[in-house]
Amino acid sequence: CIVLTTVGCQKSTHEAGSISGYDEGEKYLSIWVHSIEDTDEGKCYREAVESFNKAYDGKYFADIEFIPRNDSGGGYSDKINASVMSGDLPDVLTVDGPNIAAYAENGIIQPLAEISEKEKSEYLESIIEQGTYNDKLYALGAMESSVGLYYNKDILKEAGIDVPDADHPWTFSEFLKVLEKVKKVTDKKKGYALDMTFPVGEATIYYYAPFFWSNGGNLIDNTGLKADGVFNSKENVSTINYFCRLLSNGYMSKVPIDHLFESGRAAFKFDGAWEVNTVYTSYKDINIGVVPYITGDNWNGERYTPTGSWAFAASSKTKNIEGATELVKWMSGVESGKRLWEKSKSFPSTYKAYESIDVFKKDENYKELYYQLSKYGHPRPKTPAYPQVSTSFQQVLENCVLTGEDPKTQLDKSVERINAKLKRYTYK
Amino acid sequence: MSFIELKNVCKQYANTNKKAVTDFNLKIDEKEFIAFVGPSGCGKSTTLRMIAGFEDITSGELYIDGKKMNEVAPRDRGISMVFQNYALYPHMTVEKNISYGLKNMKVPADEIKRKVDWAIEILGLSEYRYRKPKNLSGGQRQRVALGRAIVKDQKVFLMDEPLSNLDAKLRVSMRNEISKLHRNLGSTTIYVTHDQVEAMTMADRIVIMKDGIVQQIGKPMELYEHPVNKFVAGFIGSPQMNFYNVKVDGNKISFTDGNSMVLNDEMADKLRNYKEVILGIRGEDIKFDPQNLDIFKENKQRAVIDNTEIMGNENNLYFEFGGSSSVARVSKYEVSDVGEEIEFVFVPHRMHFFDKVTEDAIVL
Amino acid sequence: MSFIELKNVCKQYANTNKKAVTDFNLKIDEKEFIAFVGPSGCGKSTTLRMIAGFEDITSGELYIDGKKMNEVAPRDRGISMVFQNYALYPHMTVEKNISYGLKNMKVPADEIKRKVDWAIEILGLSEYRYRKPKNLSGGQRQRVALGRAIVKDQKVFLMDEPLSNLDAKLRVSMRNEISKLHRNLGSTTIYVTHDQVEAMTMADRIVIMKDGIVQQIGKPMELYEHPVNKFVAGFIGSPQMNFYNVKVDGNKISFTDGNSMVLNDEMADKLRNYKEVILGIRGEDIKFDPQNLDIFKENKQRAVIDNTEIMGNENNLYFEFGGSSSVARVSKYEVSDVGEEIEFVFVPHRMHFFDKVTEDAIVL
Amino acid sequence: MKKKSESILGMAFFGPALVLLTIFLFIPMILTLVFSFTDFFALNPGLTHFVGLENYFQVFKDDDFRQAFGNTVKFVVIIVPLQGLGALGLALLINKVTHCKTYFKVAFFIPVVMSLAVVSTLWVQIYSPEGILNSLLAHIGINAQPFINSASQALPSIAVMSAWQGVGYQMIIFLGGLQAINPALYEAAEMDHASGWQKFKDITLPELKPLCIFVFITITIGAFRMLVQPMVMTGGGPSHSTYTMVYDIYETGTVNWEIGLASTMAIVFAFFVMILTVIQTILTRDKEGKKHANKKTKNN
Amino acid sequence: MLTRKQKTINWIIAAIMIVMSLFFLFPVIWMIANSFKPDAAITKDMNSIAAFIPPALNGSFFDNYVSILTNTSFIHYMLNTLFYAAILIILGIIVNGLAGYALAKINFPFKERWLLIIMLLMIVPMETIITIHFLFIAKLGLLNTVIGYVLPMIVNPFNIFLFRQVFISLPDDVYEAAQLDFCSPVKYFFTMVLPMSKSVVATVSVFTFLNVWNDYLWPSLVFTSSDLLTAQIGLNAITSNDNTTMGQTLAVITMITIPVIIIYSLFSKQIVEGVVSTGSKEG
Ligand SMILES: Nc1ncnc2c1ncn2[C@@H]1O[C@H](COP(=O)(O)OP(=O)(O)OP(=O)(O)O)[C@@H](O)[C@H]1O
Ligand SMILES: Nc1ncnc2c1ncn2[C@@H]1O[C@H](COP(=O)(O)OP(=O)(O)OP(=O)(O)O)[C@@H](O)[C@H]1O
Ligand SMILES: [Mg+2]
Ligand SMILES: [Mg+2]
Repeated sequence: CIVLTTVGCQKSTHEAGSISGYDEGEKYLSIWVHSIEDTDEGKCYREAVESFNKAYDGKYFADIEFIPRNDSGGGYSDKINASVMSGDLPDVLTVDGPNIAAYAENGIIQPLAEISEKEKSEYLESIIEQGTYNDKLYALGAMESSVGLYYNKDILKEAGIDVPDADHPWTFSEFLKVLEKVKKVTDKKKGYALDMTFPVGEATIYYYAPFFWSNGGNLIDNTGLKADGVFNSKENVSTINYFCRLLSNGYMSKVPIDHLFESGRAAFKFDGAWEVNTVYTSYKDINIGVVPYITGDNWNGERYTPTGSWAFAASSKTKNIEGATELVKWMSGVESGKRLWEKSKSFPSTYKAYESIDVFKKDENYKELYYQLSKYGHPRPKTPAYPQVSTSFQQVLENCVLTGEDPKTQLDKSVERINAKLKRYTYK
Repeated sequence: MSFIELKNVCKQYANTNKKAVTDFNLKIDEKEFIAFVGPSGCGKSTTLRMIAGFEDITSGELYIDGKKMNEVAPRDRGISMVFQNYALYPHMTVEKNISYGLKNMKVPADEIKRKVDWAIEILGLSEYRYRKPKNLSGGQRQRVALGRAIVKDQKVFLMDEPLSNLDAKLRVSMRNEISKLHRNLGSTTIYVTHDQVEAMTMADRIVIMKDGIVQQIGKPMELYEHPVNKFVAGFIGSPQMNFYNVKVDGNKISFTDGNSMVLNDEMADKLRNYKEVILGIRGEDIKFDPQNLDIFKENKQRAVIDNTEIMGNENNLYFEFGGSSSVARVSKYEVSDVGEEIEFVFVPHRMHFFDKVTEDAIVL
Repeated sequence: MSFIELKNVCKQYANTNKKAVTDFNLKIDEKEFIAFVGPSGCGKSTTLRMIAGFEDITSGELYIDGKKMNEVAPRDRGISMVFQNYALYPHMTVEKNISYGLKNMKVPADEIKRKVDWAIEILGLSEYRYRKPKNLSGGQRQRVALGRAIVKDQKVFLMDEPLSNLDAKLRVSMRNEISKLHRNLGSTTIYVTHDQVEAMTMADRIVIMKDGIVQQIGKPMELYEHPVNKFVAGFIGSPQMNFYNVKVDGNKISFTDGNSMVLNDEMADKLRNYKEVILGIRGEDIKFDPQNLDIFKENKQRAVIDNTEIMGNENNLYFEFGGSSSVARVSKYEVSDVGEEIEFVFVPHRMHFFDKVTEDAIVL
Repeated sequence: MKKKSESILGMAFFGPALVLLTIFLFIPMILTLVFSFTDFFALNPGLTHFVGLENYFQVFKDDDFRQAFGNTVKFVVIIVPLQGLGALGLALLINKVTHCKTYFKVAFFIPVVMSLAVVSTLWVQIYSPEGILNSLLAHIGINAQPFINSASQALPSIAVMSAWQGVGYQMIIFLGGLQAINPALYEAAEMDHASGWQKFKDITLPELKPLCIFVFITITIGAFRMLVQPMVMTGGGPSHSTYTMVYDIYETGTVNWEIGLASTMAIVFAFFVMILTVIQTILTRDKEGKKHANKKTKNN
Repeated sequence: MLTRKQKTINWIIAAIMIVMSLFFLFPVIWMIANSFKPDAAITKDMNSIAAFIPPALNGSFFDNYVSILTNTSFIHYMLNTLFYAAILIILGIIVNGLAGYALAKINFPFKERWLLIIMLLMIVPMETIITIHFLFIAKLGLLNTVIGYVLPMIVNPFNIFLFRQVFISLPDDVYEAAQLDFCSPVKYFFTMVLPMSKSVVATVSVFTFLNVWNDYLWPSLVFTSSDLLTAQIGLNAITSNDNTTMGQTLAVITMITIPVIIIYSLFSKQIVEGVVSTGSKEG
């Protein structure tokens, strides 16, 4: 079959009958996903599209293309960029949550067709929030994600600490006291109280933006176009100083140490929801638990915990927005979410899906994560300059906490950078 | 009519301001064996390559077999060539090397086989038929190169210093082989060499060149006996002819070191109009034997031997005379030791005289 | 006592199963000029390099000036060497090339200058003093290499084919220069060459080798006149000695083609015990002149000339005789044409006989 | 007649490459140059304006780019001597070794043939705080080093790893150079009473000189183009200490979609590298020229 | 001459070299050894010599490989990549070889200038113009085809230069001899020039292979059909999956690295010659 393709049987024309399953009278819908078919995720999308074609037989035909993405985010997004230029976008595509604003602002994706409130209410609030830009719904995710604050039950027991319930998280100050106690135990194990790093890339803002939100700060204003006075607010300075204390008190390692938590040498760890599964399967002797994400001392119950994942959106190139919306809904729907959970342990995006999955009712850790997500989930900043916000965030934390630079100066510098990127939008 | 003819052929390479070959005129008969000889850089290869068609002819005309060839591609000139470094195809066996041209000419397979067998046979290469060039000795490679040229039945055979990479012994025997081959095949041959011995021993006629200009064309012995100028005289013959600057004074010539000789009347007459000339004499025409010493006793000279070379069948004696280092060639029976004083004479009718300025021969 | 002595020296390279040099024995006197000669691969360079110390001596002993040298580093053997490709330091000027060794030996600066000036002077390199090797001609490079060797005042001088990269003319003149230099400096010299002419013309004594084994050691004329075996006879002299397989029958020898000759009694006596021998005769001992034809008329032979080589001062005539291709060397006055039938005789006391099996000479 | 037919032949042979070069190198380069004068934005190509030299001013003002440039230069300064001398050293050693030459040649070359991404991933493990290297150091009593996790050590650490990865290639070139040296030169030097060091200084080095220039320039260009190693190992951090020019180009263009600005950076970058190449050509030209001249006269 | 002192020196050199070579090989050894272990074992062995020793051969020895090979089409991707490499090697040798030959041996207008341009092009970082390649290929409607993938990769200034450096020292007289043997220039190129330059052909082939084998960005842009993906894309997709274990990652990396090492070892002699012949002539 390679040879066939060599000879140039290219797929740019989409005649009915040219693809198996594409019948006369059906409307053609192309869809791109950010994963290759080989991965569990890819297989789920393939199945979802097949079921869509069955369900809408005679009406729509969805044709899926798998576009590889590499670790550093290249590949898929390069392909989108290039396709924007060449005008070859599909009808439906996947977009990473934080990019929705930029794509919407630049007219790469268009608002979905009217969706009933009932349909909307099936999705987690964080999903709707993530997909909404300028009051219009652009995207719906098939999966959701969360970061948990995990703890080692044995260590906490040894330190004599009780964990709070889901609605009463430890505040910054309380957590410091907890850490102080725990440190005595972990020091004996040649470890640290907290397994915490500031990795390059998306993870840092994803893990640690909640510290800022819950401490009365924000990263960008609600229009998504103003950073000055927000990103460099004094609340944010104090949050950064809190991080500095974590390090200076010796609760965390300055350099990242692999598998600190998994090898039983750390009491706490911030990590994606997949950590639970990893520990269950590969590190069976670790007794893992989940506590609610910590909050600023003055927190009064707003949403603040990490969320966000890839979502489906309709490209501005599609001539069939109804069909595209149907496809988006299908791809992000309950069945799709259940499938994704089964195959790749990604959290679903709809309440129904959670209800039908046993572990979210039985396993206390998953239960806890689901509760946190549904009640407190907060999407990342919605701004077309998101990439700059994200890198600035990471750099500020790294520079201030690890290198000891002055927080205010660093934040101000970042604001300048962010403004430079925003100029394109504020200008018009 | 002559078979190959060069008419006023000139060559000037791009980006040079001197002609590499100037006004080359030559007629070659069918089956003739012509040698181009001359010092390095004198234009031999250039001329040959113009005949082959690898270099454009700047001006002048080239005819082969009556047809003007200036604009004809090398392959269509009906020539074959043996290259200095053999230019064998390194990745092909001896057999393939020889048959390659025939294959490209679309000669029928059995014909090719016959010809290749024949060439391999007469060149004594049967043993090496399936070897590649790198596994052959110099002489064997040389023969493969010859084989490649002879199978193609071309009318003209060009060779550019084909023996220069062989050692002395092998050169001597290949010389003989090529001569015989030429006689058997009867193809018109042009042979380039800078070695006058090769030219002398192999060629029917020799073209001797210097700085792109033909000096003399003639049969080997003609050049040896009657060189037209000092350059030819010095170039042909080994060891080199001895030269002396001499003053002419009536029927006496005097050397720079004060020695003098008496000329016979005829000579004196020819040299009447010259004050200074160059005298040339070959080593074998300097005689030490009593007989000659007696015949030419009035011109007996003396010198001290300062080096000898023993060649087996003959010896070279080196001595200072007439203001320059001289060499005489004597039979193996006439041994002398370094430091010994000897008497000798120049055989008078073997002396050559050249104009001091033009260096042209003064015909006696 | 001899100055350099090699006693049963053998060399076997690692990873080979044959000795490159076997049982080499030689005594060299001070100031002697010795040439090692033999075909390619016979072990000449190996022997020289063992003397220089660049190759280990597998077994046997080497003495220089009475001291055993087997384990002494090359630099401490008191030798200097001229390499085949000169091995000049490419980035140093002529002067620096020559002075480099002296500098390393910590000779005082003014002494160095004096010596370098002297060497540059006698080698005629003044003009090129500040040039680098790549801007010199072959002959000039050769002289720099010599200069580098002579300034160091070493007792022994080794040269490995120093002339092999020069063209024929230059080789002849450099030969003469090296001979003179040797005479002036008086250093003991070992000279390696595969060219028998060089060995013959330059050396006091020649060591002739084959397959790592010394064949004969002697003065040039000794080797020429009295070769100990067929190999030496064939190797020395140009053109090569003619060889014939002959049957001995009383005082008659008969050639494979049916011709026969009568031997004198003395010879017949010596050959009494042999049935078949190899007869060797040099080209110049085959005579065509009426005088010789007359003297040896009972052994007059006939043949047809199939090639001639004109050398100027003499000619080579090729003809088939006695079952093999033969060459005779005649004076330039005895010209014959291809195809002509000639009469000739072998000069009896110039005939060499060799054992058919061992190829050793049968001493007459 | 010869000239014309030769020209046609030459163009016929060179033609296919020329067409492809034009489409896939010249035109993209020209486009890059054109983009560098615009605010071309990947997500919204329709809104592109001509902005004159503004991008250039911005690039030269930009702290990140300046730091990236500084880092790149630092990389070069560390890698060039390290990798160059390393290659020379290895080549000298291999040349000396009597057995298993092929084994060593292959062993030292293996990092060269492996994908940079793979090699970088492996070295992240090696450099990790509790990784192999630190446990080795612990054995000889040296405290654990942060390596790529510290702003001061990250850049040298990556440089060392890059030198490790690439040294095999230059080693092979040096090895070729060494083997091309006429052994008789060393024997002549031995006869001239030269010590080991003198032989190296007076023969090996001068003979390798033309090669050295070539080798050092290839390393420099390679170091200038460094991207994958910091991307995989440190993401340009910590504190931008391993952020390189090409990395900056990549991020600006791909992550921030600023094609115009990235093109400007690419042009500036190409300019620097070009200067280096020109220097190289000047340094080596006169020799080349002479060599050719020699050859011509010899061949004919 | 080998004195005793020199012999000891040789031993010391050999010892140094062996240690050095281990330094160059240890990541590979570590990678291979750990590709057979479960994650917990990798973490456990990390600080000891055991990190370089494969686990005992037991039932789970090949687990990482088995799970990769059963759950993904990695083998298929590797075969794809081999196929692309083969096409590119052939086309690359023809196109770049012909160009290199023209620059080395044929006189045509602006030859010297072309050469200079080619040398300058060698420094253009591909990363900076790859988006434009994508645009072209998309406009030509060649996305997701092998032709589209291959087209921009065929011409390679470095290879042209490499060929030119080697061809320039081919003897002219062989070409002349071939002319007299009625051989056309094109035939000469294929039947004489290439066979006479085996080592550079091998070098270019191996480098092309490495390029194709190790390239990620370009195939990830051109290909979307799973049938066509390359090994590096497979590797990346597999390793960037959060559920992939370290051991599986190392197994994939090992699978992708071994062919490269084998191919290099097979051709190392020619590559050394090829690299040397270009390198040494530059100076
Ligand atoms: N391609 C060329 N371009 C410029 N000049 C050249 C070229 N080829 C030869 N020459 C010059 O032309 C002259 C004649 O060269 P040619 O090769 O014909 O000499 P030759 O007699 O064959 O010498 P040799 O015995 O060294 O081969 C020389 O001065 C040489 O430098
Ligand atoms: N380093 C070596 N290793 C193994 N064998 C060698 C080595 N050097 C020379 N030989 C072999 O030793 C024999 C003698 O070689 P040597 O170089 O001494 O010959 P030569 O007489 O100098 O020949 P030439 O005239 O070709 O220089 C040859 O058979 C050669 O192949
Ligand atoms: Mg010539
Ligand atoms: Mg030798």
